[in-house]
Amino acid sequence: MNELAIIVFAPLLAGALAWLIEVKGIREIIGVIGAVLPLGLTALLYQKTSEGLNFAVNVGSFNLTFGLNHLNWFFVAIGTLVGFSAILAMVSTAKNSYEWLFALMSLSGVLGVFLASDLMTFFIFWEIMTFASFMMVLHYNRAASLKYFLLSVFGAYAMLIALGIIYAKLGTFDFGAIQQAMYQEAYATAFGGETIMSKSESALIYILFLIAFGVKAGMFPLHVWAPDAYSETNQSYTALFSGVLSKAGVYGFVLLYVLMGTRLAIEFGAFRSATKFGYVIAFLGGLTIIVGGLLAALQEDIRKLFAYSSISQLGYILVGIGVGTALSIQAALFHALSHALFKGLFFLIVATIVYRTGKTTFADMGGLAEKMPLTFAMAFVAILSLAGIPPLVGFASKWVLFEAVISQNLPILGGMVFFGSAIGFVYLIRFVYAVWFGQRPTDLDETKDAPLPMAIAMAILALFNVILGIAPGLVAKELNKIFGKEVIGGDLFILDLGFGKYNALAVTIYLVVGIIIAGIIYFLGAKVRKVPVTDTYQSANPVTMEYNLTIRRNFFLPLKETLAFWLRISFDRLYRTIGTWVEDLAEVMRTYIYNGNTQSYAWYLVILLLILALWGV
Amino acid sequence: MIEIALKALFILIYATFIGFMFMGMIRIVTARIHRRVGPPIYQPILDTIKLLSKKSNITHGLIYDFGVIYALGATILAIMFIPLGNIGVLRAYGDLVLITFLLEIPMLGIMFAAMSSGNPYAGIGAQRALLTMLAIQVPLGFAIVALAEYYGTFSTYEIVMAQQSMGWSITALPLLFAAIAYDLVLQAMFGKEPFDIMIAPGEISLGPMVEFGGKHMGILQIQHAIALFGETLFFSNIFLGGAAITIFGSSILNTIATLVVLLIKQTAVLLVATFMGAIFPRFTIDQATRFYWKWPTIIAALGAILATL
Amino acid sequence: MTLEKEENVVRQILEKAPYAEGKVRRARRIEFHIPAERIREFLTLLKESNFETMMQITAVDWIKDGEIELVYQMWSYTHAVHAFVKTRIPREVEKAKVPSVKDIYPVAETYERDAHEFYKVYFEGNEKLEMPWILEDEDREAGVCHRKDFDMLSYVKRKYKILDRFEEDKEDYVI
Amino acid sequence: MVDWRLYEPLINFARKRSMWIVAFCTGCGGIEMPPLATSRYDFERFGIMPNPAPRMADLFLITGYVTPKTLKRIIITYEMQPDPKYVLAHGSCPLNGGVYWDGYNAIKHLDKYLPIDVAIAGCMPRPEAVMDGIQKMMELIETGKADGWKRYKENYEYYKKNQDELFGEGWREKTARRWIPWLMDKKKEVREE
Repeated sequence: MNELAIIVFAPLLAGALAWLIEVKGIREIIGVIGAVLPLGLTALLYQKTSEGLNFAVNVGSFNLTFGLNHLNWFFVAIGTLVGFSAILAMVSTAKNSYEWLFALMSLSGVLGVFLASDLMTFFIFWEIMTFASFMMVLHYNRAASLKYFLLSVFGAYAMLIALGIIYAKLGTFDFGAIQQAMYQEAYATAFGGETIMSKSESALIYILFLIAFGVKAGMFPLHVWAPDAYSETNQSYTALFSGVLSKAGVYGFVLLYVLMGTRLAIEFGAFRSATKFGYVIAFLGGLTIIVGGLLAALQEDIRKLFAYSSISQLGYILVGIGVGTALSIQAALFHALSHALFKGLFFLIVATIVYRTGKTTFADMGGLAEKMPLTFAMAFVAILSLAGIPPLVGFASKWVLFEAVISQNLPILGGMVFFGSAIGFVYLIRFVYAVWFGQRPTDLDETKDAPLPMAIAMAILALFNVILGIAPGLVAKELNKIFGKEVIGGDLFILDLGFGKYNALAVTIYLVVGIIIAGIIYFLGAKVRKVPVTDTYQSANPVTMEYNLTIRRNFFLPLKETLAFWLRISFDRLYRTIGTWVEDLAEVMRTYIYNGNTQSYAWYLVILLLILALWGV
Repeated sequence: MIEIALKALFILIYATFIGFMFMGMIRIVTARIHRRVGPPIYQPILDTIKLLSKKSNITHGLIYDFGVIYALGATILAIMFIPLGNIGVLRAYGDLVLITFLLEIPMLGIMFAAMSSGNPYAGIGAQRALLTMLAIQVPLGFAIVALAEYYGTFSTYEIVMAQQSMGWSITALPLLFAAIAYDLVLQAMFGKEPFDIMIAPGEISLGPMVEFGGKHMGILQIQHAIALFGETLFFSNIFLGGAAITIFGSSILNTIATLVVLLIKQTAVLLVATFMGAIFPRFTIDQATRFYWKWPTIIAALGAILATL
Repeated sequence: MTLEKEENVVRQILEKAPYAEGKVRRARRIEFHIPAERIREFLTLLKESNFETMMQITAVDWIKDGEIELVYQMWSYTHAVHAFVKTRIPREVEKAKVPSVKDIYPVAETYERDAHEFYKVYFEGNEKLEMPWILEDEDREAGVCHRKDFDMLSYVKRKYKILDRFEEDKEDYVI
Repeated sequence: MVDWRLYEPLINFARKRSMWIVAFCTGCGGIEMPPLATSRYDFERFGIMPNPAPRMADLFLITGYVTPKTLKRIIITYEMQPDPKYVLAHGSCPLNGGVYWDGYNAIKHLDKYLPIDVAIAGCMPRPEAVMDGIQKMMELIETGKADGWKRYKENYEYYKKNQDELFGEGWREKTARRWIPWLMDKKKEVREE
């Protein structure tokens, strides 16, 4: 028995056991064990990554083969870490063993996707992951799950067709073989030799993979499933869903580069310093940043806000991947890590709020910072990290990404990522203001702080946010290993890109010093007196708690007015219209062609025969 | 170690002092434009002493205090990264993107503090301030992109050094566009008309600042002074050629001369902003957003695209 | 100068409303006297004959006649004529009732609140009469109003504890 | 924290030279402020600055007559100002009611409800008179005689008693709740629409 097998199948087994043993208490223990095992083994396998590790199961006609290398160790590490925290938090929030089964199943599915070393395995585990997450959403909301299911199936078929073409042309599913073949193809194209795959076919494969991975990564304009699916499920599971499962799409894009990057690059040439096919991804990513961010700022529901913000953050990763230099792909992977960390943390915080208050809209929240200090501290870390405030991991990754994009002379993308960072501030402040500060509704006065499992889970993620932020060199080292060369220089605390340096330690030290100086000035002054929220200056009118003093609904109304024209465009509506058209078309076919009348079928047969005859068969 | 600490201390004290002088200068110039005498130039220092020596202060909770302290701390952090002639503590790490972020962080602290007070005016003010920041971010981003792509480096210090040899940035056409856009952005960074809707004094009684009094306001005055210094210094470094004078024999003279040159450039930047502020009425927030997303964005994007060619 | 425009307006309105009596006071000023119970239909008539705006509802306290006179001041942009519609109601608080006209002229709601607060006139059909207006609650409870029989001076002395150094009867000094 | 008595002269100088006004024009005298603020008598020479928020303001100008409605707001604003804070009563109405001596809605003696440091007589006092009063206030601050905020703390019972006699007990809550029933109705209508 092999570690990889344990990593992949332990969660699945644990889930099945937890589902069978319908006992509260035991099933939690089993589930957590099922999440701990992969985490521990991944940590143990760290040394073995360099020489690599393989494992194969024979399932009937073909093998499920798994392999370990630096790239997918990185992704597996993200998956197991965030997955473990999410599963730990589910101890508090999971309602029944159904959720345990499918949450763990999707975890093992995503781990299988990361570890797969041939396309068939990749596809199978992809489907397991999609199915499990679909069941999780179905448990909560039918419409959202159906939307998610339709788009995923769309993507899955796209991937299946691409697989079929590749197998038909190259006769193998194995990554290594495909890579070899594609290299030969590339050189053949470069030197004008004849190739197995024509330009159009490779373009087709590229587009199919783009759709397949774009759906999972929530790329604009295929993002419409994400807000509903992310918001309409168990929120601690969403930490896994948005933090890890979306990374499967990112991993897919990286895989696209690994498998047929050179081929596509040579086939379609370059736009400025970026490859054309990559620039498409990057530009869609940039649009994803802006659309996701602007929509996030206008949401009235916490879960939806973070769903959109997660879409927007994935846009950064796509931009990084699309630009396609070694540095930018490293930046993308780095941001994938930090996104998993802070967004997982965010969804755990949302889970805590929902679990403790039972409310989800901003209109019912307010003043929770006094009632849930620990959760607020975690939220503080997460907010600083997402908004990209040094010295936290969010800034380090975003900084590398900015420099990677801008140094490639891509001004439009540069402007897009800058805008995205600003809009991050905007929707975060809206969350902070409506949920934590201001006047507290009287029915929230008995709110308690987070339960222990969730507190631990949040603490783990927050700790990583801070550590990797102060010492970004740790991550940079791993990323360099993936590429086998020194792309991001510097040591533990310093990131050195040649044209820019970032010293996290200095930032930390001087920030602490500055805060100390400010604190000295503060404590030299006269001491302070606490006043209630009703003792604020409101044009000197006396107020009581009956008034609502906090703007909770429509906080960014001016923004909405400014963007009124653009907000009328909705891809969600577009897809619905297309769906209705398809239904109508099916209706027409059923009434006029497949009308179950034997005579007409006979006529079709005759016409067919005639055509064949004319063809001279 | 000791030397670095001394340098940092010098930068801090110098920045605070000059920042206060700048605040006084703004008030005097505005007064003269109004045909008034105006306060003495050391007026802001008196205000700060008065505010810090208030005998009673109020708080709305831990975040209310910490946000203010954090704002000042982050501002002190920011000026350490901006090269001040040839006395730089962290100028080797003075990265364009980093400094741009660091100059925005203090506002986040102020917003946290203001919002935790639960005052409706503070909420409205914070909303407007954030939307203004969102609006200025687009031209700002394009301007930074233009710089980075024109010089091929992100290090502010290297940009300054490059300008010593090849002339000021604004003599190059793409960077002239970038500079125009960035100067319009500075107007909103200083919170002066026509983009001072976030602290509209008459209507929402200073917006985010409404609840700050006593020492909180004093700390914010110091923060504002340092931020004023930092922003003008950053602008004059990246666009107006900075200063690194090496003509004199002794390093002391060089340093003094550098500081003087920088001071003149900063004052020029400041006066432009003051004149604009003194003669313009106020934009509403959506007007400001539309304005920033139209002309400055076009200009800056033009600059960025020209810079890449 | 001639007053035929005003006379035409008065004639047209009096034709339609025989119960009212009206006359022209001077250029651009006309005036009607109507019984209180017909006020609604008369104002409807005015609205139909292009008196678009209600400018004010004032009340006069004729303490010797024991009546309160309500003056509805209407302005017509088409004729450029200012019309006083005067009606008299009994002065006793329980009898001082008049139908509200706020569905004819919406602005009347505010003016009726004003007249109710200071002259205790009750406008039937205006449910916002009790909404806080100008007087503070303590004054309302003390029954402060501008009716002539309310002894303001002693109320002021009582309220502000002023030393009694003024003449009791108001005739000795001029406001 | 620290013994500030050493720096007392400096601090008093700062207090004297930077008086921030609560921009809360309580009566008819509000119109005397523009000439003071603008280029004729420019009071920013003395560091005086109109300031919309009371939390950071020192000087409270009571300009002209004070109605009970306004007095409630004045008291709330005054209690929001941080110590040390100064009140400058402006015009004869705050002193004795002035021409409204028999009006039911004008306060007769303001100093029964608030401690006043400097009072300027006249109806209305000319801007020169106001400048004179501001100069007087500066002298008082420098010599430490402007101690209205101390008096308000020491004799709080007295002031509270007078305020309650005028407005009735618990007037803050009463005033705050006054509009609520009507506002709630309004809100319902809005929701229905």
